[in-house]
Amino acid sequence: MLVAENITKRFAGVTALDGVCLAFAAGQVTAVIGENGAGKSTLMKILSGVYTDYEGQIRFKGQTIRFGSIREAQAAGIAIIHQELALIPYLTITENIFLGRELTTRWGTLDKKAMREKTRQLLDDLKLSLDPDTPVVQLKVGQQQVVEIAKALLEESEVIIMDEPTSAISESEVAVLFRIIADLRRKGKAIVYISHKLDELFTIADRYVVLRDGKSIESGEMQGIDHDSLIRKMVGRDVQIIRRQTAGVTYQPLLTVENLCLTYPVRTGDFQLKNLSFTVGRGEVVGLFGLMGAGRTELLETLFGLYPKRSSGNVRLDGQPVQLKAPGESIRAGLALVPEDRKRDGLVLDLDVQTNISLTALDAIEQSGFLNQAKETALAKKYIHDLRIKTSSEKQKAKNLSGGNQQKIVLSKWLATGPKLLMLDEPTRGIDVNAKNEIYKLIAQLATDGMGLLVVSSEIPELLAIADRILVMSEGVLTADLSLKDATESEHRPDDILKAAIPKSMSE
Amino acid sequence: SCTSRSDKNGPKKVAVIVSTLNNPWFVVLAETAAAEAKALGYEAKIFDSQNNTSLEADHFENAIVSGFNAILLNPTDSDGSIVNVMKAKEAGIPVFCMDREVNSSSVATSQILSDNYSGCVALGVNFVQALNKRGNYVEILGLVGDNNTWNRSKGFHSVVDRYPGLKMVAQQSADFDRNKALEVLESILQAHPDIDAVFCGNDAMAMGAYQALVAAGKQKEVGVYGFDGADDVMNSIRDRKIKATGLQSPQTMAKTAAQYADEYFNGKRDFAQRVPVAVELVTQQNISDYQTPARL
Amino acid sequence: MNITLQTYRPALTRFQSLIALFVLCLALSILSDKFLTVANFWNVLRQISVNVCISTGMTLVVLTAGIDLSVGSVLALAGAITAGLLRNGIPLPSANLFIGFTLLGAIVVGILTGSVLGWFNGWAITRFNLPPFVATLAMLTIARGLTMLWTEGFPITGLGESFTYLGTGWLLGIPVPVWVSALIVALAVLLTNKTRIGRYIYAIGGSESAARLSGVNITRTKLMVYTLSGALAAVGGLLVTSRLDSAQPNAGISYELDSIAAVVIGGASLSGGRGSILGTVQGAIIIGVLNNGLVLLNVSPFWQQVVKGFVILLAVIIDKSNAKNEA
Amino acid sequence: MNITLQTYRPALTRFQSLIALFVLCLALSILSDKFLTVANFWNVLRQISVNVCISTGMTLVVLTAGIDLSVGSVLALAGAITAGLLRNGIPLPSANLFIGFTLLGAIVVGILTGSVLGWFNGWAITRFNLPPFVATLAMLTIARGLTMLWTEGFPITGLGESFTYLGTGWLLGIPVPVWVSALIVALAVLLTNKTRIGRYIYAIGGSESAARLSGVNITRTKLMVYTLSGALAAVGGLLVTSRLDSAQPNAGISYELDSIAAVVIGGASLSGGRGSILGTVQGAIIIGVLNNGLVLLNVSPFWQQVVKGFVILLAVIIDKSNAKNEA
Ligand SMILES: Nc1ncnc2c1ncn2[C@@H]1O[C@H](COP(=O)(O)OP(=O)(O)OP(=O)(O)O)[C@@H](O)[C@H]1O
Ligand SMILES: Nc1ncnc2c1ncn2[C@@H]1O[C@H](COP(=O)(O)OP(=O)(O)OP(=O)(O)O)[C@@H](O)[C@H]1O
Ligand SMILES: O[C@@H]1[C@H](O)[C@H](O)CO[C@H]1O
Ligand SMILES: [Mg+2]
Ligand SMILES: [Mg+2]
Repeated sequence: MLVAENITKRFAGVTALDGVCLAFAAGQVTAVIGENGAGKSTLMKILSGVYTDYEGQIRFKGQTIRFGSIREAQAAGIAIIHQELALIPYLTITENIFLGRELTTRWGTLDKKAMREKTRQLLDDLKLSLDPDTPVVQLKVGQQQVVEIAKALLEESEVIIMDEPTSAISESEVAVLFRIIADLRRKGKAIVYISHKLDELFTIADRYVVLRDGKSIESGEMQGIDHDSLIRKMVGRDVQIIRRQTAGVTYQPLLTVENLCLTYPVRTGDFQLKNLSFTVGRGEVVGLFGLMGAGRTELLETLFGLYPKRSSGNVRLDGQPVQLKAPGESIRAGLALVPEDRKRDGLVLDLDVQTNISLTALDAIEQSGFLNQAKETALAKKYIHDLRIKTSSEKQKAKNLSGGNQQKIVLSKWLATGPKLLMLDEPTRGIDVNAKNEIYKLIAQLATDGMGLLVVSSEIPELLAIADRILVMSEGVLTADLSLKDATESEHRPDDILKAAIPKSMSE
Repeated sequence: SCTSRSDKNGPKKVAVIVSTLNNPWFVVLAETAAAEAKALGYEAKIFDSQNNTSLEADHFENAIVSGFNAILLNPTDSDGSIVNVMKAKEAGIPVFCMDREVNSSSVATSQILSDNYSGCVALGVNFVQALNKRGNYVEILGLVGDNNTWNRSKGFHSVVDRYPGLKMVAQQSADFDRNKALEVLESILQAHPDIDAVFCGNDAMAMGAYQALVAAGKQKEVGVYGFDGADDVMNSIRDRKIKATGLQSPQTMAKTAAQYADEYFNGKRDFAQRVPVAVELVTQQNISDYQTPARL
Repeated sequence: MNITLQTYRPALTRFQSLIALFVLCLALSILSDKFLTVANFWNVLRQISVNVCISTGMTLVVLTAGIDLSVGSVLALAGAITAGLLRNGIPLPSANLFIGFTLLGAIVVGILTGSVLGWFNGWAITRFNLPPFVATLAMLTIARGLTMLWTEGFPITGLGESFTYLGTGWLLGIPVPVWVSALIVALAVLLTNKTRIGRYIYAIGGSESAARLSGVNITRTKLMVYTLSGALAAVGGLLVTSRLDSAQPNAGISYELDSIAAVVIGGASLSGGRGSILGTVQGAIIIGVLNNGLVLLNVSPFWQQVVKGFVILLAVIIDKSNAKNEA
Repeated sequence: MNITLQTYRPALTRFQSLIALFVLCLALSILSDKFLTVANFWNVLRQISVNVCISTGMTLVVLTAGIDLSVGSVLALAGAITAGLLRNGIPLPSANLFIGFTLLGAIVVGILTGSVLGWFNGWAITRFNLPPFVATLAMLTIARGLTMLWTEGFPITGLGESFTYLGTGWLLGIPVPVWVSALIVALAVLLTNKTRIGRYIYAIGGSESAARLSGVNITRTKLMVYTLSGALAAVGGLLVTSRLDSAQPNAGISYELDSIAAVVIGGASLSGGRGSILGTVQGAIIIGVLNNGLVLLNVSPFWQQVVKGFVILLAVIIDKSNAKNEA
């Protein structure tokens, strides 16, 4: 249905796509796979009319076309869910979904009622129980992603491109999405599906195409291909995930949390976190699972001192009390937090790699009151080397790096503080398998070196791969504390974890 | 129309509406008027129009609503202020103009004016004599959107332009501002190091111009002329630093206006429409006739 | 529970900025018996009508994350052009001709002038990707210069009763400028709340890249917004000119600050995407009431500025602290 | 290939904004033989020194995504206070005492005044989470009112030769105000590039939330930045006062626009995180050269504003288009 022929796209200094040839068939789900920076999103932006200057040809339903604008592509029947959330924060869900395609009454004014109704329908289909009039800024990332999906489904389209639609949503929503994809496939739509979560591809995709370094490498049927060979095609070599062997190890307590509470900002009587008590051991990797909105992010942020006025409880790190008063104090106490939204909270995108890395560790490069350039560069180079960060130089702006490499910079800046306890919130979101694996190895290494790690993830397999123990949260309460010492235990864990994660109000 | 008169028993209220307080000359005008009105037993309040005729219109409306009985006005603009004065007239409130006139002979009760044009004619005559009809000079204008600027400039040129030996090498604006005049003349002196005189639209600019000449070491060769009779300039004339200025006496105008209001309250109605207060030419020759003013 | 809270929020937000206004009016009514009179009520409304016109346009610009510093100069030029055409028409000495202008013709040309200057702002901003601050600052200077050139520094006066009716007349017991500004506000409320363009304006300010990805024509929307801002500044210029029966070459100086203040006090964010026309109107009323009240009370002009500054601070703090309770 | 280009980029960027300046200077040198002279060189530098002081502080504020509209009024108040103390000291009639001030004492109090007002801006902004535009707009009004109250509307004149040396003297062949502003620039370059606070300033402007999570004390940094802006405006006030040997109550009116213009023309983004002190200096020089050149060419005051507006537009367009070629 949609064919790309010899597409080449250059940005100043970078060739993002180099003679790519691909085809997407009606009634099929085609997975586009490739490492971070392989050119997947760029290609999709060309197919959907975002970029209009490129070399090569696009054929759609047999005819050569060249979209002059996003609108033209939309009108021709190509819908896209962008990788970066493309929502307007202070507009409502309805307003976002209909942006650029508003329904009007016969007076030419907006038909708010009809749009609200349609939105309610879409949200119902996607099992998102939210008022269509809610401003998007009040939604969690995951909910925003569902809104993006709704936006793409608004109009009947022939081709639906989904660029990492599930990077922020939980398994139940993934299931809903897959049901909808299956529907669309039945209706003969061509679906282009991009995801770094390879397991998903095996569930949903019919075919795959591989991009590597801006070139199309190969394509084929998903049938009969396995996980490892898929990775090999993508990366060009083998990648193995090896679980750390920790059976029989006992841990000295490092972090002890007792009765940690966090009240709601408005309804002060009510709690966002209720009486949480747990420990993290020295050298231990503790996973933290929960469904969207369970309160995991709030837990990490509270420990990091972001809610001084609303939090209470007794927290000790290495025997010393942690005040929960300001990030600066938490850092001094030995805590570090790799935040969930790395672009907004983790990095200053306009600054270069080296400045981002040193931001938390200025003490180390300060000399008689002034920052020492040489020391700073050395610090950055050390982490660029140790973590194998792919960047043209330490002077490159953070925003020009791929997601995985950006995440490594965030890691670097926290490792540079020499923390005792490292908290990671969704550390592998949107990151390719290869980079993911490197981050897993790093986590294991840090634990082995004696650091405590508290890792939030929405992917159970990920936690099973890296954690020594898994805490489960639901509605601000700890509902399970499961150790993962041996393989047999691991087998039952997914069920136990999910059971603990589902809120009581929902299961009733 | 909708006028509410103030209480019969309380003292009458006099509004002093002045074009701007961002200039000491007008501060003197306003404060003298208010002080004189108080001395005569009235309540007085100063309104600052900030050189904005529209804001002046607001002040008129507010003054009328809040029951002022007379207005001493220093208009922002001779034409633009007419409607404002008219409004007061319709509300039965007498308006006495000070310093600047409104271009209508039938709206204000009386106008006590200083004549910028004639004052600068006199200055121009002095200027021509001092330069002996020959030489290059620079003119520094006030705010280009202010009609006093042009009245002064025109009065000056009505004389000076008749002498072909006098050549204006540069004409620039410095917004009546001392600092701007300093900077503008500094730059002009780069292009025209050989000038003989600077004519400035007011005394603040004359001071700034003088300082630029001092910095360039040319204060002896180049004569500076101002307008207003401000403290600084009067002293500088006494010290032989500045050549001449046109002295307009804000105190006289303000006091006269307040006294007229008093007479009005006491029943007088036949005021002269225009009461000119002469602008006096002050030079290094006649400066000894003037005492150091208290404050200007 | 979560959902109910969010549903109530917009309603609460709308009341917030009124609180500061209410407190201000209450205080003034206690302090001066002249404040709460019918005459003074119309007074205040008439006095703010120019700022309301300008600030309506400014709100649109600010909603797109822009700024328009040129409104004061554009106001002056438009007023001067209409006044000049009304008084003198366009003499064409070479052809020995003279083009006279009807009232309507002169008004239309004045508003067109404002629109063209506004459009030029938008063009410079979108075509060369200039920061709106710089582009409109340049226009502030340019339009002021053009005003001086057109008027030669002198006011243009004596424009006839039918023209002054616009700024000074009454219609059905309400001052004409209040009608004009109310009409503009009503249209702008419609535009922002009920039309596509309104949506696009909010969307661009909220996230320009997201709006672009949704197919919104950024260039066209911005051009339109700046053009509107210029046109509304021109309407403000007509009101000022008509009220004074005179076009002042230095009219409108520093109006941009008053106008942006109204927009920001009205709750808009200078980084775009948040704010509303009605909020801005409240902001303009707060400033107007404050100016009026300080004059009614016997505050000396020097103290007035100090008091005004603190009251503005207080007004915004009251608003903010209410807003915080909700958030 | 990729890497080499990106490594060269910073070097190229630094040259960009110089291009507009260069073109401007070239044009002026051709149009006037007086432009490229040593005397005029010092002239221009002396004339921009006040703006450079203010704009250095403004750059810091803008880098944190803030704005400071109060600089002009703060300049006036600080100048007036120093002048008043120098002339009159503080008489304490009740105790029949009189506090005289030394030159240094009066200068220190002047700068302290600026710092306190700046600190107050920062306090209002951080404590109540006010938009900087509103908080500093209120201060613009307040400080102007205080200046009027302190001076009673009259200039304070005759401050003595040792004081006027600051604004008019020469040292080693260079005007003293140029030394002062150069020193301030040098310190600010150090601060922004070589110290922790400089890093914090850029980080806050780039992403306030990322800075907070990195342990940066946002409140303290902002307080410091606004305090510095106030202090530097005060230094500007001392220079102006000393140059004129007189503190003018209306000094500094609308300086905020010139200053923000220098910052933005110098390449800073009003949304924070991007810009540099040296860029701002270039912006200030462009504005200064332009003002100087228009007077040298004796462009009529009416045309001057029009020309100035267009040249500013052009200058920024040249910069931008170069920036684009690089990006
Ligand atoms: N606007 C741009 N300007 C310059 N370079 C760009 C731009 N957008 C993308 N690139 C570069 O083009 C290449 C391809 O990027 P693209 O976003 O298509 O990768 P991707 O396969 O979608 O990666 P990911 O899995 O991380 O989403 C990368 O090297 C990227 O740095
Ligand atoms: N804007 C908001 N308004 C109201 N409640 C909110 C808002 N944001 C979060 N919450 C509530 O805060 C709680 C915890 O959210 P949190 O972000 O910590 O969850 P999480 O487990 O980290 O989820 P995610 O995987 O989406 O990050 C939830 O009860 C959620 O409903
Ligand atoms: O007379 C005054 C003063 O000269 C002032 O400096 C400018 O305006 C004039 O009206
Ligand atoms: Mg991508
Ligand atoms: Mg989370």
